[in-house]
Amino acid sequence: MIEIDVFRRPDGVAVVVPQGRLNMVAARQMKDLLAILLEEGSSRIVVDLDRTTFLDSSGLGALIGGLKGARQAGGDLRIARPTPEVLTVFQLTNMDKVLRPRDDVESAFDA
Amino acid sequence: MIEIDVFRRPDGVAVVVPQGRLNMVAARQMKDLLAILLEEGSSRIVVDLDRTTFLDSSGLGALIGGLKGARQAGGDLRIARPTPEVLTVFQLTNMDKVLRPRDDVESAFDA
Amino acid sequence: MPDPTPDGLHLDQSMPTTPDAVDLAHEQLARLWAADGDVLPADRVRFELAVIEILGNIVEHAWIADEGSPSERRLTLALTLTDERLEAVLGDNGRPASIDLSSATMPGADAESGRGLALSLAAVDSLDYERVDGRNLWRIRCDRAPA
Amino acid sequence: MPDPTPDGLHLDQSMPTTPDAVDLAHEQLARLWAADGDVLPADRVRFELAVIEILGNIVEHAWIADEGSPSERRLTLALTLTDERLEAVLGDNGRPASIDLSSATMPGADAESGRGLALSLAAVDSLDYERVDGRNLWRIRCDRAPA
Ligand SMILES: Nc1ncnc2c1ncn2[C@@H]1O[C@H](COP(=O)(O)OP(=O)(O)O)[C@@H](O)[C@H]1O
Ligand SMILES: Nc1ncnc2c1ncn2[C@@H]1O[C@H](COP(=O)(O)OP(=O)(O)O)[C@@H](O)[C@H]1O
Repeated sequence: MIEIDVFRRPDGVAVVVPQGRLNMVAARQMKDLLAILLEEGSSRIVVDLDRTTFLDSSGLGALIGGLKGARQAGGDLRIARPTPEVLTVFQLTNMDKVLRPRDDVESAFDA
Repeated sequence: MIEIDVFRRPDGVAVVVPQGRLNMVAARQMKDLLAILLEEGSSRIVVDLDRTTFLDSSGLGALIGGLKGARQAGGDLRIARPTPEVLTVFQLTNMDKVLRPRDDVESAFDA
Repeated sequence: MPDPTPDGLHLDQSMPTTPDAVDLAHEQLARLWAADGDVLPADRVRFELAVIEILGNIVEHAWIADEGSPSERRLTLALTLTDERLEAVLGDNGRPASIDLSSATMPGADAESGRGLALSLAAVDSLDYERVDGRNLWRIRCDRAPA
Repeated sequence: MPDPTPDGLHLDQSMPTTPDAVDLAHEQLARLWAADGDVLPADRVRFELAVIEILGNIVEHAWIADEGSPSERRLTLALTLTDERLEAVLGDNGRPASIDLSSATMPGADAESGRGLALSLAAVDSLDYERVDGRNLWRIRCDRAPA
């Protein structure tokens, strides 16, 4: 029910694109994927949520885990283009201030 | 829920096209319309059922009433292009032999 | 543990006791088909036929014209869709129907009415009528063709 | 005359007691939205969130791993849609949940888990838990926004 694509940009930023529902089952995949990226030295990550149709607390947990890991490795994990479904979860859990979603994938690491 | 169009062909045949569901409510309309046609002297009638999405026993009754009236007036009422929904009703009521549906509106009065 | 309700989709709707009920029933059936795209057209057609015929009969025959207050008339339609079956229960508080379903037969080819019950019986796998607690209950069942 | 069932659409489904249940629940919800196109996106989202969270919790926490036979595990999902409300009842025969819903609060920003119940409570208008006849019943209610 989910496909997670990964692109590496010339500037070293990894762009992760989960497509579908980021729920219990997919959260495990997401967690593993982010761990591999960090192991490989990619600590600057953008998660593009433009095609994420559903997010639950376990998917959110995977994002927070990735954020913590990236910062520990001297990088960061940034969220771009959340759908209304995803934004609802950020707001209900008060994580919108912490995850600070960006409007754009390109410029997610600019500021 | 129904619209019934009527066309008059140069050869004098009236083509009646019920579009939608020919049920209890629409059957009354159909009956009235066929009565008016007969009164006006149009006793050769083709009912084109290509766009009739539903037929019930009252709609069927209206067709049979029209058929009887047309024959009494020296004409006939012919059925063309029944949808699968309509054909089911003809078959379940054994009326397919009596109403003898034609494949084509143009030639419905040829044989 | 009490038995859970069997898997399936149930649509309950109280209906007007006028011919408008017929259009509303078509809409309810459309919702059923929208919720499950797997019901074969042939099964849809025969089920829809019986539901509309029985409903039309209730609207036309269950209450004696001008007798009693129309506001006290009650009509409900309950539809159920499972993997195996389509079921409808129509309930009304009209007069008891003195009908022997086993003897409902198709009238002659000339008849302009009187085909509703025979057509319904021919269309579906079972059609039952019973009077329970002052209500008429009409039950319709179609076994779905294997896909 | 017995009270007729309130008007509405009901979907009953027995579920696997594994994470597969989550995808099946999304499918059931999709059938509900297909049957009635009038439910507002905001109402859909918050209802779906709570259903999936509570279901995920049952799958993860209601049965003690490797204890008892998996074939004896039972999980059901009943969805109801009326003009006023969305309702879900999740029933399972797992161990009683010793949970005080009134004290479920959002953990700190660093926490990677423990948000499910607080998120569900925040999303919907009511969430209740009770143990009845050896079953856990979780009831979720969303009042629909006026159109
Ligand atoms: N719900 C009902 N309540 C009372 N009488 C009914 C009901 N349904 C059918 N009937 C009786 O059975 C007869 C046959 O019904 P039907 O086969 O549907 O043909 P039609 O309605 O065209 O007469 C009706 O004319 C009516 O007298
Ligand atoms: N259905 C359940 N049965 C038993 N315990 C449960 C159930 N749901 C939740 N719990 C308990 O409540 C805790 C908090 O649940 P929740 O807020 O969903 O967070 P999480 O599932 O991420 O831990 C769970 O860790 C579990 O101990």
